[in-house]
Amino acid sequence: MNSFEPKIIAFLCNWCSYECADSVGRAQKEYPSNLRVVRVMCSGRVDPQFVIKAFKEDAEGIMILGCHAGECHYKEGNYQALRRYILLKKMLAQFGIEGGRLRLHWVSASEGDKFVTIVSEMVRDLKKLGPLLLRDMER
Amino acid sequence: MHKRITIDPITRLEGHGKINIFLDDNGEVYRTYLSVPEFKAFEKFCEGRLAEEMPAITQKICGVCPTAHHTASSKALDDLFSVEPPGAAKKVRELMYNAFMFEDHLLHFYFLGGPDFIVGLDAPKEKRNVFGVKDTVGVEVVKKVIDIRKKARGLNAMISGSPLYPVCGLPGGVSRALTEEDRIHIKDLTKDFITFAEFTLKIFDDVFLKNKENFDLMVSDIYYHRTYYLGLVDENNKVNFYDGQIRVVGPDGKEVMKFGSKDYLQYLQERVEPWSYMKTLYLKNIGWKGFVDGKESGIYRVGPLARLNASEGMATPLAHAEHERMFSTLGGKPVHNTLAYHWARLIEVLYAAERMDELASDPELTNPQVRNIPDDIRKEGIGVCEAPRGTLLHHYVTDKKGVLKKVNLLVATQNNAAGISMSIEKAARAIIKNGNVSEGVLNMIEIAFRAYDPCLACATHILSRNIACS
Amino acid sequence: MKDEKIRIGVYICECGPNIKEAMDVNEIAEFIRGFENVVLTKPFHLLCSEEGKTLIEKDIKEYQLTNIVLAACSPKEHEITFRKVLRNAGLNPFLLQIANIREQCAWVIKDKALATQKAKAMIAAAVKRVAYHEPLETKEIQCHSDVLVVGAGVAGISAALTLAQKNRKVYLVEKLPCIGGKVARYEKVFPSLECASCVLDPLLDEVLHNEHIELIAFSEIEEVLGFYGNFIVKVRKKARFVDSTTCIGCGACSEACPVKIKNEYNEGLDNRKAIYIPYPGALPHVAVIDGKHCLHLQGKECNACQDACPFGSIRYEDTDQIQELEVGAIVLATGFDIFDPKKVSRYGYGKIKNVYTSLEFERLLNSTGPTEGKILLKNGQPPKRIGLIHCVGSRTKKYHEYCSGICCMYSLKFSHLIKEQLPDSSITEFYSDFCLPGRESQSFFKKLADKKGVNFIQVKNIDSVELKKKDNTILVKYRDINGKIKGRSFDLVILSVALEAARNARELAEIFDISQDKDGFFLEEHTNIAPVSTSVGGIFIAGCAHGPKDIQGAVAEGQAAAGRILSKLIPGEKLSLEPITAEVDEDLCSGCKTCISLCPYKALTYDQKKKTVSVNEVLCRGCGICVATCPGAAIKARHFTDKQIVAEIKGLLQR
Amino acid sequence: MERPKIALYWCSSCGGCEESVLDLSENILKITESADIVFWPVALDTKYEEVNRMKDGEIAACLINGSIRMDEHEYMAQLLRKKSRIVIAHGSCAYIGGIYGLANFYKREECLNRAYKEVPSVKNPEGILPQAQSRDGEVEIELSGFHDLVKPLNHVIEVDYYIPGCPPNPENVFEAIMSVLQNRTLPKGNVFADQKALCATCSRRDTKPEKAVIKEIKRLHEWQWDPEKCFLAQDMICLGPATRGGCGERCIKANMPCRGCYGPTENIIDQGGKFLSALASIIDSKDKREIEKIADSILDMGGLFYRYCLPSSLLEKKVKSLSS
Repeated sequence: MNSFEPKIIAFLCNWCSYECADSVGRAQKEYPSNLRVVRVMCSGRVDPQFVIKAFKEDAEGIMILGCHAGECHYKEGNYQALRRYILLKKMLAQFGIEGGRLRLHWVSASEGDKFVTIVSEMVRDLKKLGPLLLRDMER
Repeated sequence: MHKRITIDPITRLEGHGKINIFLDDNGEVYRTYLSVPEFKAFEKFCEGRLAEEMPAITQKICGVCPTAHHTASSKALDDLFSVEPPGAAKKVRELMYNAFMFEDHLLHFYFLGGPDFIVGLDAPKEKRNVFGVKDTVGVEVVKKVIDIRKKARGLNAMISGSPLYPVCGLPGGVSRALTEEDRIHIKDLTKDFITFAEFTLKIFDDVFLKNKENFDLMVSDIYYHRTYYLGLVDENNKVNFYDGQIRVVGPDGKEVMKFGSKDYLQYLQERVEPWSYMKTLYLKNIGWKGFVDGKESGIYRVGPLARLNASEGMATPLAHAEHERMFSTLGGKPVHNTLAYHWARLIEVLYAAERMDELASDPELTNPQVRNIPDDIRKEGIGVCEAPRGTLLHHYVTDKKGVLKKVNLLVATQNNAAGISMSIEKAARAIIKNGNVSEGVLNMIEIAFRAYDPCLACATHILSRNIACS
Repeated sequence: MKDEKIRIGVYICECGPNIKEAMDVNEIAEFIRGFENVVLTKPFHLLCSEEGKTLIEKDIKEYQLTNIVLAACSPKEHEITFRKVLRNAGLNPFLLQIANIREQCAWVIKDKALATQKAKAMIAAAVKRVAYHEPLETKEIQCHSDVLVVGAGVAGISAALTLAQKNRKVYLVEKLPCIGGKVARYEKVFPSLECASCVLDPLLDEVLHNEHIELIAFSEIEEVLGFYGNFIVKVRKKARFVDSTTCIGCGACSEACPVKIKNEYNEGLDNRKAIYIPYPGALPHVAVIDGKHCLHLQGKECNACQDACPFGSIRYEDTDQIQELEVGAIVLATGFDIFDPKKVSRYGYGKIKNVYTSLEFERLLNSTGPTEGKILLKNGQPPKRIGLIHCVGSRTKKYHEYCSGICCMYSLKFSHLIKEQLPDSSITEFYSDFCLPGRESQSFFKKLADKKGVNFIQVKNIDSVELKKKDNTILVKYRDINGKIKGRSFDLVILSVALEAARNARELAEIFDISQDKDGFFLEEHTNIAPVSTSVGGIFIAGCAHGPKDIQGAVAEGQAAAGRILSKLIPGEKLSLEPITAEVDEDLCSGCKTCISLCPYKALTYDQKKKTVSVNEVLCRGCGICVATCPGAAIKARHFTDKQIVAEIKGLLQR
Repeated sequence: MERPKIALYWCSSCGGCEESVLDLSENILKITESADIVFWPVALDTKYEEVNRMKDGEIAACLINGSIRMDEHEYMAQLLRKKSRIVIAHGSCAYIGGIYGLANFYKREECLNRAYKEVPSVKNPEGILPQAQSRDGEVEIELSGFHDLVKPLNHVIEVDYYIPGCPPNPENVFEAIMSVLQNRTLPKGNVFADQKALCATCSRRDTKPEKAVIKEIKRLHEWQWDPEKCFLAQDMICLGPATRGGCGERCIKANMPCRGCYGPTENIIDQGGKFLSALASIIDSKDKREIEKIADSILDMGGLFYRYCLPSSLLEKKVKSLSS
């Protein structure tokens, strides 16, 4: 199972978390290569359809990163992300998709180490969960 | 090696079906198989759903008798949430129900089972259908049929939203009350309905009673089985579609059991056969003796004829008179002639029209209080009603939040499956002689099951059964 | 999506060694060459060099490229740069997509094979995405050079006048019926002890007559939309019930009015009528009806003022009016309120006669005040012994930890003025510390200290001061510097109360969407280097709304704010709008209104006629919240459309 | 010239779509004036082998309703595709999978076991399950095979047009048939229904405030709601905003909320996901715990938000993951 490398789609908001990823880059801090970033203006732009689509396209895990409470560039977009995340996570359970596969974190531009930890932890956990077998019962 | 003849699909019925007939070397029937390639798994996928959504979900079992499932489901919810609907709500439900019965039975007579006799058994197959009916009895009649059907559907739409799929059923009542102008409008309709029911019975007279060939066929032994009969009856043992006790009479017409739907498991049982998707219902305490009729065999029949056999008449005057006429014409209760289902069906059409008329005259019908809000979830509920094709039962088990854990459904046509199979078998043996299987002959076999107006979409499980050679 | 019309050029920047050494650039190029719609793929050593930019520009023309993908550094680094390149080559700048293979790949993945693999996915995503890009136009709108000043106290007035000097149209909105703020109700000002009205009246007069200043008195701000250069402001003009164009403020109406209410303009020390002029000399000198108390407006039988008015200026039918202003910048100079000493029972304020707040005492001193400037006790006698208590409500954990800064000076001012009027009186100032910064404060103090009959008592802790009624006098008990409990009796005591944030500060902060500090004062952008601007571009703060300060400070801030505006907000200048905005497809919008309340900028409105929602592109900032919300998928996020993002996801995940 | 031929067939179906054709009432006669219905099991005696004998493309238009669950459905769909110039997916099952698609939340075996072994009324000591092939004495009996999943029609054949609805609005059915008979050229994949979501025609739309927020979700049995007011504005689940209009607001008129039978509007990628997004967006809380509490009051989101469209949704079914 350790040969398994999970693919993670991360939705990063333009102002905090994307900035943070860049600063991690500038600081040349290493983190797992499993992360695939989609840049959005605000975590409030993340449509649950994107998350479901990403799973459909074989992502094993999905991450939504937004600004800390009260720091959203668009005032409250991050709360929209939070609300959708909570409902979606609950609904995905009904589809057999474990909670650990969808995560939401608040990351400010300066929290590079937190970013690296979050990514590493998710990769570690997804290796335990293994792949999502979406095509297992086609006939 | 046996020669195989297939009728695929069997037609002019609701749902999929296929008949396999195997002939032996002498061209005599060796075995027949009726199979229904359908399985929709409601019993499973309803698990996890919300109880209050069930009337709108389970009715999709069948688009021909959705109102039956909707009603059985709503009643199961009354039980599950232990809440009694207000008087007006019950009347609205019953009104909707009779409108549906009326329209569905007529559909069978003019579109499905009737054309064989209206157009004529010897007519070319291209003609044996509603369009043939048009040419035989005239376009005006068909237009009238269409018009009446439209009105009945319109009535359902008015009460329940959709002309087809009602959505008004809720635990403890219905979602919408009827207004006084609704009632007046309905009252106008029911007059037409009664007139049309009587008109249709006249057509039946001409087609079956005045036509010797058809009458002889109806009373012939080819379409005859001595079985038990089961149906819902009111406190006076009169036929009732919406509510009542389940009454069973024997081949001799005597009452052998009477029970409430809650006790169904004590009286009814299903069996599974290795070669069959079909679960065959039979009377538990009489027992399964194979596909044979008679007092010793637990096989029973349901539906229009069965309801009349299992009751002591109709609760409305005109329908009751017609009921008396049928039994005197066919030699008293019970009538075992399968083709008499056609007659019984039209008597129910008349009853439905009369009952609608009664309800439309009832001032309580428009009482705005059509819901009682439940405050309890009993975690188990059972609901029953008489679907056009026979007794229908929904049984739900939920958790304390009202989320479905277990679902069981006894569907009208399942009750008749054994009977239908016997009928096909018997007809095939009687009609197919030394290998002659002309199209006309095969249709003579199909009319055996059409009389039941089987709903194979309802019997959502494949049935493919073997009849042991006797 | 294969499409003949789409011709994508892909450029992989090696960023010197940065990217080149971290991954196998050629392998990546090979991989990308095979992609749909890709007509050329070029690795290049440094794309942001002049050489690199020219190359791209040349290729676009030579190969008729329609879309460009760059695999390089973060878009935050060079997106703007390369958009320019596209524009120069005649392509719409938004037909560009950058794969951030430096910050997000080369620099964070040590394993070359893994880095190469990830870079492939990132570029694949960009290629798939860019095929769905649409040209976007950057719209420009005229920016408004007019300015809104809220609050017509010294700070606001200074801002307004400074702006008006440069012929800027200024809307000066004042909550009260008269202008001049608190200063207009002082007798004299420190340290010069000049007469306040001599200082202020010329300014007020200019405000009233300057053609560039539109005074909107007796009005409040209801709503503020938009941003720097383009604010849309709703102002509620409260009904005055008097026609200010014909009223000359003769006062006949007040004479006739039968209603008496406490006069808030004299701190309730005397009464006024239901129709009144706040105080003699209040500007504009026009009467106003207090609707709550006017008998007529309360539906009773009374037309006294109407009958009395020689000019027929009474307008009972008057109603509130909403005026919409379009301005480019806003100065908030909404002032302060004073600490209410009733909160501290020790001071016995409100219970013990002849105990006054500083503001009440200002009115006692004022020639337009209840006593026409005579210092009198309630019994009409002049006081002999007068006490002043410093730091009432200031510098205490319980109320305000901050020092209000001006109380020492105005207390000293009071002593000066008392001595002028009652030379024989004895004055005692109870203080715990003196706060006397600035050039003239010390001499101001010295001058007073030299006078006889003026005592300064330092108390151990200001909270130890306690007032008691003792027969007809007021006993001030306190702990002296050695902690001994002592007492002194006075005829009159003045409480030097703290300045605090205006009661409606929170409400205003919400309307203008700016921050407050923990005490409720408006927060500046930066304490030292941006003291009068706020976190919201185009909104400035001045005067005591921003913290306690003296007149000099307030005026300086007002003028500073004006200066900031004059330097940035140039008339005729264009503002370019965010091209990345939301767009409603009216053929799909069902009018369910789900989106409307979710827009942080109130950019979405429901069109009652069309029964659909529309976007105000001036207000929309393209966050995309409404797009993700729209249950009918009828809203599109320009440059972040569902199609584009889905294509990107597919690309990132393809094996 | 020869009269155009029309065929109607049902796959995994309830017959409701047949009824929607009968509900054309006198319009049926209009159709048969200019065309011949050559295959329609519910009403005519045409058998499969006769269809088999037809020439490819002989049928002008074939309306196929029902979802695909059995071998027979797939076989007939492919046969009719061959014989027909235009194939129209008729009704929600053929269009988006329909309500039977909820079975995709369960495995094939779970479905069979429940029906044949577990229900309390069945007596099946040997635990027999139906077999696709079974021998009975001297003869072989074939049973149409039961697939793992419910699928919409366009997962097994190419579909030209779609008629949504459970049941479809007869007007949409009539328009579809006539458009073929009149040789109107329509874009491939044309859907015979409204373009906007249901709210556009809902009588309750104007009762919905611009700021409707939700603190809890109320269920149908729990209370008596205002029969005039928008359901979402009354804290009830109504899929109207994410559902194509055209049904005639049948449920709304009966004072019941929309359950989405007409499927998603044009640009929606996943009806359930989209509705979830909208619903979440109007939850009136910023507190994680409180939001979770509200989320917990919404039971069976899968069954509510994907009531009719699960097989055509992105995930289609319950996903199997190694950990489960």
